[in-house]
Amino acid sequence: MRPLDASRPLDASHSDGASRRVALAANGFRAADDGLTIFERSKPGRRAFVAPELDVPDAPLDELLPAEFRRAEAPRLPEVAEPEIVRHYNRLSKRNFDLDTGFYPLGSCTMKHNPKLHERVAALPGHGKLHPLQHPARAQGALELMWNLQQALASIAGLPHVSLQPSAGSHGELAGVLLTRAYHEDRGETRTKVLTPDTAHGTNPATVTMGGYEIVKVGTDASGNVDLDDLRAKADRDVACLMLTNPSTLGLFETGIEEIAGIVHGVGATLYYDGANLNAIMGICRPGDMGFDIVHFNLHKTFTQPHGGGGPGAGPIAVSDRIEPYLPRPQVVRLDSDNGDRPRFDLDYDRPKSIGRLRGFQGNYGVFVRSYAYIRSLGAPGLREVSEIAVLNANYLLAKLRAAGVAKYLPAAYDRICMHEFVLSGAPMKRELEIRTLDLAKRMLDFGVHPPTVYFPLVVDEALMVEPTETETKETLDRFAEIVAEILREAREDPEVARNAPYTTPVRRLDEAAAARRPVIRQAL
Amino acid sequence: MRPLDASRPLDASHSDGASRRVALAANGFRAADDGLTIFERSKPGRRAFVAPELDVPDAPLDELLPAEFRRAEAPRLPEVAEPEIVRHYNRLSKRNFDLDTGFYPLGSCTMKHNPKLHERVAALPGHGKLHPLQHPARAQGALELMWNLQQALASIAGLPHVSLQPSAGSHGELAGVLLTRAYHEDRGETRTKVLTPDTAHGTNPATVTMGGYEIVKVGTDASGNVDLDDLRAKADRDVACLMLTNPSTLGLFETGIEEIAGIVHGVGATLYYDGANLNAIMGICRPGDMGFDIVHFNLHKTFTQPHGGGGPGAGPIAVSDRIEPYLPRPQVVRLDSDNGDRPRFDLDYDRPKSIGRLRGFQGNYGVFVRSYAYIRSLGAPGLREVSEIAVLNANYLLAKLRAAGVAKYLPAAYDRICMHEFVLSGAPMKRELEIRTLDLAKRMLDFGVHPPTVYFPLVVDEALMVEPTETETKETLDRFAEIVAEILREAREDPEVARNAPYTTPVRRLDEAAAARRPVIRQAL
Amino acid sequence: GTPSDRALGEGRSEQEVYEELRALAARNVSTEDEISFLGAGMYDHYVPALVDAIIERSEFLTPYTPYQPEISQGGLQAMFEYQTAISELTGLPVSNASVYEGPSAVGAAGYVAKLTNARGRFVISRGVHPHSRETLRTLARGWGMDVIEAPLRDGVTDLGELDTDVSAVIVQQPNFLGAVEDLTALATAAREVGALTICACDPLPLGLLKSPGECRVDIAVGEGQTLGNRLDFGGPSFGFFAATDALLRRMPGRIAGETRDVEGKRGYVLTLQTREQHIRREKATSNICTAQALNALAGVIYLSWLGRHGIVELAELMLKRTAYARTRLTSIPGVTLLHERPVVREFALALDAPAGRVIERCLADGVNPGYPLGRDYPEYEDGLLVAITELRTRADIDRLADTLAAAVAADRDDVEMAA
Amino acid sequence: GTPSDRALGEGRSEQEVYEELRALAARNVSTEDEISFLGAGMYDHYVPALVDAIIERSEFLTPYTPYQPEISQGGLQAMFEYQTAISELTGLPVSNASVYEGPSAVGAAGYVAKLTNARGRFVISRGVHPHSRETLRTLARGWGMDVIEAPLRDGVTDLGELDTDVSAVIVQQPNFLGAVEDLTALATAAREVGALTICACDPLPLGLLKSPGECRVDIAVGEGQTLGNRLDFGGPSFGFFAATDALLRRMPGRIAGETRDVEGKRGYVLTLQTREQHIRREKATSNICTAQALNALAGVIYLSWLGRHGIVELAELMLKRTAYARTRLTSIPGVTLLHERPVVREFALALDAPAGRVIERCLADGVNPGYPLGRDYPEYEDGLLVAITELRTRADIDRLADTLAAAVAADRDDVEMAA
Ligand SMILES: Cc1ncc(COP(=O)(O)O)c(C=O)c1O
Ligand SMILES: Cc1ncc(COP(=O)(O)O)c(C=O)c1O
Repeated sequence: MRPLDASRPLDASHSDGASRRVALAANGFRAADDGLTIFERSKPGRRAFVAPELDVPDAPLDELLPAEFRRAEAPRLPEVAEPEIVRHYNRLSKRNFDLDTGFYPLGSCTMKHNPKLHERVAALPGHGKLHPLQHPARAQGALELMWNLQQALASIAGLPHVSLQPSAGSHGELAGVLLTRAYHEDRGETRTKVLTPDTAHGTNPATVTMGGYEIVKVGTDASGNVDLDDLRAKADRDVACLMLTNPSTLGLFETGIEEIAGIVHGVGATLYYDGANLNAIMGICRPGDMGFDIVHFNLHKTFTQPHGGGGPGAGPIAVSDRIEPYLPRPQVVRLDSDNGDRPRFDLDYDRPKSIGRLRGFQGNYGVFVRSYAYIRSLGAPGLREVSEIAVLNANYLLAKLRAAGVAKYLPAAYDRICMHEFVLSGAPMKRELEIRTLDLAKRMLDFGVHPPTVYFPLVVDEALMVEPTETETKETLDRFAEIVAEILREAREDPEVARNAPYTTPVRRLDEAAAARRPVIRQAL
Repeated sequence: MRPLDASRPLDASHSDGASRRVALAANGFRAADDGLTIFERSKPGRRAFVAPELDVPDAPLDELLPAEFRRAEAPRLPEVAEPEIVRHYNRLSKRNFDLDTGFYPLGSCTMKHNPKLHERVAALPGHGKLHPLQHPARAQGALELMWNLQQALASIAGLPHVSLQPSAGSHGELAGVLLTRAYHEDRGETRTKVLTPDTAHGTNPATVTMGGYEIVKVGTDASGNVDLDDLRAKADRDVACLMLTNPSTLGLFETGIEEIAGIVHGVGATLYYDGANLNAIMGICRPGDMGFDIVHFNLHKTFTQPHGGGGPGAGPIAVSDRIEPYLPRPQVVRLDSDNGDRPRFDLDYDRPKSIGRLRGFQGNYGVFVRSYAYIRSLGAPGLREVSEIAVLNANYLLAKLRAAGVAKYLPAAYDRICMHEFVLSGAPMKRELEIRTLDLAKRMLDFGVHPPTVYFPLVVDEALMVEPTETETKETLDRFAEIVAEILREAREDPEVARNAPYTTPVRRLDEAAAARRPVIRQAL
Repeated sequence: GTPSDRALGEGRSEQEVYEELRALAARNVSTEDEISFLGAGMYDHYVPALVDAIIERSEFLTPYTPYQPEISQGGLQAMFEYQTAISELTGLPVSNASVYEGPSAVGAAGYVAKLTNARGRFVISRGVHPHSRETLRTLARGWGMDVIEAPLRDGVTDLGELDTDVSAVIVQQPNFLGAVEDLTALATAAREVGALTICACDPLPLGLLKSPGECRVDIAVGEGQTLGNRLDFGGPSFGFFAATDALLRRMPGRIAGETRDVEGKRGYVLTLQTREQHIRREKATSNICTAQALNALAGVIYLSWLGRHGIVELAELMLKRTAYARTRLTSIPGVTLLHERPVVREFALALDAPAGRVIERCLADGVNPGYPLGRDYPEYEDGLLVAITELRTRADIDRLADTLAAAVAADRDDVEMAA
Repeated sequence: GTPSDRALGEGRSEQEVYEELRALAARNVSTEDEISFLGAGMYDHYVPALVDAIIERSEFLTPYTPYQPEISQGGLQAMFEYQTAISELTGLPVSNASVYEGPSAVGAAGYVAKLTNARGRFVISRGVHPHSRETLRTLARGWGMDVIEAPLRDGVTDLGELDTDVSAVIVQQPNFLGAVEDLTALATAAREVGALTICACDPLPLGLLKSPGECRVDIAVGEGQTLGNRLDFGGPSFGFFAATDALLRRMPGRIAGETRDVEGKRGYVLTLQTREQHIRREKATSNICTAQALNALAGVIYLSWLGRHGIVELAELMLKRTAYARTRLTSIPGVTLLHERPVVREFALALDAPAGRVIERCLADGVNPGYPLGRDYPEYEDGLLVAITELRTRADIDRLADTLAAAVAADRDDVEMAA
C-alpha cells in the first residue's frame, strides 16, 4: 500500500485559516456554476439548431395545419448554443463514476469491460442507419447477423430456438411467462400460480403479476439451495412455472437442479432460467441440459452491451421445442438455396400460435451488433475462459477478504465455493462496529471504487453482493480487499467516519425520504 | 454570485479529526493508484493485441531476416490489457482541464469552441482512410476540398494564391521567410536582416534564425504601435522582410499599417503577416489590402481545429502574385473542362522556381476538412460575425474588469479600444498586493477557469493577456471578472493565499527548476 | 451442440472482427445508400454530432442504473432534465426516465389503466401503429382483458359507442396514416365513460401540435427514436411516458427527483421507488428494471440542441416539404390521397397499381418510396405511406415523383400488354 | 474579392454541411473501397478502436499546449510515457514530445547537426524518402549548406568517400525501396569523419530490427502515422525525434519531464524550455511551437495496445506475408525483384511493361498494386513499390498476383498487336 502522505490534496493547503476559507470559496464559484440545469442555463434567443433551407414554396400555416390543432405556445425547451450544451453535459459527465474509471463490483450486474470495438462497429452506417422496415432483401447483413447471434445463444443455452425480441431481462421474463401461459392454454390447461425462490430478483415476482399469475414463494435451505421439501409441497397442478436463477442470486450453484427440474416437470410446469448470472457457466454447463425450458439472456451483462446508466439492454430468450410454436413474431429465418448460392434470410410473420409482439420492429439490433462482435472475438474457448476467470476472480477475492480479516465482520452468507459472485452479511459489522452495510458502501465512494450491490438478496441480513467479473486484475482485487479492511479499521476507531461518508463526492449523502415525500420530478419553468 | 455556502465539499465533512484524516486516507488510496504510469501498470504476459491469423506458409526468421539485423530483445513496451489501457488514459484525461469543461481565455491562442460536427466529417472513411499517394483521379473529393479551402483562405486574406502545406503557424512563418529569400535571390539580391517588433511572438525571431537571417528588433511607441521612426531608421536595403502581427500581440490594431507597408516596400522588402490574430478582422479588413505580401493562417486557432494538447494544427499561407512562383510543391490545381463537365483537380509538381517541399505529402488534410466544414457552416456573414463578437467580447470583458475595480491593480497595458484580446499589466498588483501575475494565474486554477497567457508580450511588465473568443457567453465573462476581483480581494486580506495556490488541483505547484536541473524525461525500465 | 459449435467460432483478432462486421454492414442498404421515404414509426432524422460526442463519453456510456446517487449526479440530473423536457413537450406534469420503446410503452400505459380502474376492455384506434396494437394484445391476454379496435373513417378514428367497461381509449397522434386526430374530442368521449385516454405521440410534430395535456389526455407515450437516436434497424431507442399527477404513483420505471444532501446542496436521486420491482416485488406497478437511459439522454441533448424555437422551425419545415410532396405526388396519374386530413411529416397514398411491384421498380432506381400499407391494412391494399424528414430535400422529393410516376406508368403498360 | 465571395458562401445548417462533406468523401477511393498495396511512407494499418475512443475525449482533444502543468497532468504524463516508449523503440535515451511529421523531422534533425558541428554538407542516401530529401534541401538553402546524395547499390546505400566537412550522414531504415540497411556500418563510417548519423526509421519494423541506438546512430527520427493514426490523405500524423544524451539541449520541440509538487507528489512539466522559441527566441534550437501532441498520444496508446510482444508478432506477421507476396509476385512472367535485400513490410519490383498502364489496369480491377517508383526514380522507371500490412491477407495478395499477372500480360499483348 502506498504511503498515505502521497495524497492529502486539501489538507496540506497551507494551514492559514483565511486560505482554507478562500480555497473553499473557489470551490463555491465552481459549484455554483456546476450545479445549474440546462434549463437554468437557457437565455432567450440563443440556439444551436440552424434550420436547413426552405426549398419548397412557402405557405401560411393555417392552410397546412388549422389553428385548432396547433399548440398555443412553443414548448419551453432550453435556449442554448452548442458550446454551452457541450460544456453542460461534459461537466455533468464528470459527476458520474463509471466502469472506465474504476472497479465496479456491483453484484448481479456483471460490470465487465465494454470493448471499444463494439461502439465502432455498431456505428457503421450499414448497421446504425438501417431503417427497421427496410425490405429484408436489402437488409441481408442485419438478418444474417441476427441469425448467427441466435445460433450462438442457442448453443450457449443448450436450447434450440431463440427470439431476440425482448428489450431487457425483465422483458424476457415477461415473454417467458406469457409463453408459459400460451403453452398451457394451448393444452387446455389453466394454471394460476408461478413459483419463485425467496432469493429471486424483484423483476421475477413483478413479472409474474404482470403476466396475470399469482406468486408463490419457495424457501431457501441452510446451504443456500432451494428448499426441496418446500418446493415439493408447493409444486401442484396449479403451478404454471418455476422461475430460477442458477447460479442463484446468492452466487451459489443450485446443486439440486436436476431434482428441481424433475419436480417441476413432474407437475407439468415449465422451468424458467433467469440468465442474469450466465456469466458463471458459459461453456461449462448449459441451462438446457439442466432441464430449463425457457432462458433469458442479459446482453448488457454477459455480452458487454454498455449499461448506459440504466439501459439500453436486450433480453433475448432461448426455448425448447415444446415452447417454440409460441415464440414472439416475427422470427428471423434462413432459407438455404439448393443451387449452392449463399443462403437468404427473411422475417417470418406467419406463426399462428405465436404470443405476438412484445415491442416494435425486430428488437434492439444495435445491442445485437455489439454482443455478436463480442462472441466472435472470444469464440467458444474465450467464452469458457470468461466464466472460468469470473468464478476464479470471485473466489480469489472472497479468500483475499478472509485473509484481510474481513470475515469477522462480513462473513460469507453461506460458506461454500462461490460462482462468479458472492454475498456477505454485514450483520456482525452492524452489531459490533455499529455501521451498516449502507455506511460501508458510502465510505467506499471516498476510496474511488463503486460499492457492491447492497441489501439484496433479501434473505441475507445487511447483504453485500460482490461480483468482480473476469476483466479485473489481481491488483484491483487486492486493492479492494485492502479498502474494505481499511474501512473496518477506521470504523473500529470511529464509526462516525463511515456513518457520515461520503466526504469527497460532488454531493454528500442525499435525503431520499424527502425526495419521495414531496416529489420534485421536473423543473418549474 | 451564488452564496458560497452552497459549496464547501470537504470543509463541511463532520469536524472530528479522525474523519478528516481518514477522508484524506481515502484520497490516499485513490492517488496512489491514479499516479501510476502505463509502464508501472505493466505485468508480464498481459496483452491487448491479438495477432490476425498467419495465413501464409511459415518460415524460420533467420531465412527472412538475418540475425545480424535483428534486435536482441523486444522493446520493453507496456504489457497491459484493454481494460487497463482504457482506465489508465481515462483517468489521465480527468487530470486535464479542457475547453469543453470551462473558460479558456488563453491570449493569442484563440480557444474557441470546436464544433463536434468537424470530428464526424473528418472521420468519414473517404477522408480519414484516403492514402496520401492515391492517384489524383481517385482523390477528386479531397483535391476539390483543398482547392475550395484555398479559395476561401485567399478571399479572407485578400491575397490570390494559397499553399496549404505548412503544418503549423511557425512552419508557415518558415515558409514565408524562405519564400522571401527565394524572391530576393531570384532578383539577384542577397539581403541579411529581418525586422520584427519587440512585441513579436517567439516563433518569429526563432524562424528568422532558422531561415538564415539576422534579426533586428523594432521598438513599440507609447500608444502600443510599431515605433515608425525606429522602423524608418532600421529599414535599409539589407532588410529582407518585416514580420508583423495585426492586431499586434498587444491586442491593438496597428493604426500606422499603411505607412509601415510603405516604408517596408520602399526598401524592397516583403511584409509578412503572422495570422495568429486573424480572428479579430475576418470580413472587416484584409491583410492583402494592408499591403502584406505573405500571410499565414493558424487553422487550429481561427478555424477551430482542436488544439489536441499541443497540436495538430496547420499553417497555410496566402501570397501575392510576386511571391507565387516560389510557393512550395506540389500545388492543387483546377483544370476546367470546356465541354461543361465538372472541373478536374490535380497536383502540380512542375514549379521550377518553387522553394520545394516543407514536409511530406499534401499537408494536414484532416485539419483542412475541419476548417473547411467550419467555413462552410458560417459563410461570409458568419465569419464577419465571428470577428465582430470576438472584438465585442474582449472589449466587454475589459470594461467589466474595470467596473469590478480590477484596473487599479491590473491596468490595461495601453488604454485603447482593444481588438479580440487585451493585455493587462500586473505590475501594480505585484507592487501593492505583493502577488505576481503567476500567483494570480495559479489561484485561478482553484476557481475552475484556465488562466490567460502570462508574461507575454515581453514589453509589458507582469503581462496578462486575455482572449475570450466569440464563443463565450456574457455569463462566463461576468463570472471571470468576479473571479479576478475575488482573487484580488483575498490577496488584500492575505497574499499567501495566491502565493501558495493552487490547492484543489491533482498536483499543486510543481518544481520546474528541479525538472530542468536534473532532467528525468523517460521512465527508467 | 456445445458452445464449441461453429456458431461460436474459435475467437478472432480485433481487425478480423471489424472486417466481418463491416462486410455484414455492406450487405444492408442504409438511408445513406438510397433516397429513403420510409417512416411508419421510425424516421431518418439528422442526429447532430454533439449528441454522439456526449453519449459516447464513458461516464454516460458505461455506468449501471444510478443506485449510488452521490457518484451518479450526472446521469440523475440528466434524467431530471429529460423528464422536464418530456413533460414540457407533452403538456403533462409527470414523466418517467424512459421505458423500452414506443409500442411497449403503449402496453405499459395500458397496464397503468388496468391498475387504475380494473375494467375489462381497451378500445384502441386502428390508427395506432400496428406494432403497438399487437403488443397491447399480447399483454392484455395476461391481464384477461379484451382489445377492441375502433375503425378509421376518412383517415381518423371513429370511437363509436363507448361504455363504462372501457378501461382506456388508445389513440395515436398523428395516426399511422399521418393524419392529425382531433385529440380533444377523443379524450372528451373517453372521459364521459370514465375511461382513461392514452395517446401515443410522435414527439417532433409536437413542436406544432396541441400537446396531449392541452387535449386532456391522461397518458402520453411514444417512440423517442426521432429525438437524437439512430435508426439501428429498430433499436435501441427509448419510449417516453408522461401522465397526469393523479397517475404519478402508478407510473412504471425509474423517476429522478430533486432533493438536498446533508449540507443542503441540491442533488438528485431515484425516487418513488416504492412503485418498483426491487422494493415492491409482486406488488410493483411494472417489472421494468433496465430501461433506455442512454437513449433518453440522447433525447434531452437533442431537444436542447433543437431548443424552444428550433423544434417549431423543424416541424414547420417538415410540414411545408410534406405539403409540397403531397401535391407533387398526387399530380401523378394513378396516385391519389388515401385521406385528406392535415398531416405534418407523413401521409398516405393510394396507388392504382400493385404497391409491391411499384416499390420494386423504385428501389431499382435508388429510391425507397415508402411503406406499403397493405402489409398491415388489407383495406388499403395498394396504399403507400410516405415520410418526409428534414433530410429529404425538394430535389429528393422531385426525384421520388419522377421515379414513382415512371414506376406506376410502367406497371400500367405491363397490364395493358398482358391484356 | 471580399469574403462575401462565393468561395465562402452564406453559411449552412449542420446537416447540409455534413452532406456536402460526405459527398466530397464519396469522390475519394479510400483503403476500404479497394484492395490497396500503397505505402511509400504511410501505411494502411489497423487502428484499434480504443485509440479513437481515448483521443476523442475532450480532455485530450481540446486543451492547448500544457502551459499550466497543475491542470495538465494528463497530457504531460502521456507525453512522458510517449517519450519513454519512443526511446525504448529507438534505443536512444532522449525523445521529445513530437515534431510535425516524417520528412520535416529529417529537416529538424539536420538543423540539430548544423547547430552541433557547423559543417558545410549533408550526405543523404538516395534510399531516404524523396519527400524527406526535398524537405532537407528546402531548409538547407536557408542554412547555406549543401546536400549531397549517396547512391543506392543493390538496393542499399553506398556512402562512398566521406570527409570532415560532412555535418551528418542521413539514411533511412528500411529504406524507400524497403531494403534493410546495414545501419551499424553506415553509422561507423559517419563517426570516422566526425559526422552525426541521422536515421529516419519506420517504427513498426523496429519490433524486429536492431534499434538505431544499438547501431550507434545519433538521431533517430521518423513518421509516426503507422502508430495508431489514420492515413488522412497524408496528415495530421506526427514525427518522432530521439537522440543521444549529448544532443539533449539541442533537441527541438516540447519535452515533458518528471518533477515534484510542493508536497512532494510526483508530477510532470514541460522542461528544458530554454531551448525553445518562447524563451530563447532567435537563439532557440527550433521555431516549433504547436506540434502533434494528440497524434503522439495516439502513438503511445497504440504502442501500449501492441505491447512488448505484440509489436514483435505484428512485425513477424508482416515479414512473413511480405515474403509470401514477394515470391508470389515474382513468379509472374515480366515481374522481377528490383533488389534482393531483406525486407520487412515493403519491397520493390521491376515490371517489363510501363508501370503506369499496368497500374491503371489493376485499378480498374479494384486493386491498387502499389506506388510507381518512376515518379521519383528515373532509374527505376517501371519500378513498383508494394506494401503488405497486417490488413492485407493472403487472399488479398493472391488477388493482387492474379490482377498484376493479367495486367502485365495484357500490356504485352497490346505491344505485340501494335507490332
Ligand atoms: C437476477 C436478475 N434477474 C433479472 C434482472 C433484470 O434484468 P434487466 O435489468 O435487464 O431487466 C436482473 C438485473 O438486475 C437481475 O440481476
Ligand atoms: C502571435 C503568434 N504567432 C505565431 C504562433 C505560432 O503558431 P503555431 O503554434 O501554430 O506554430 C503563435 C502561437 O502561439 C502566436 O500566438
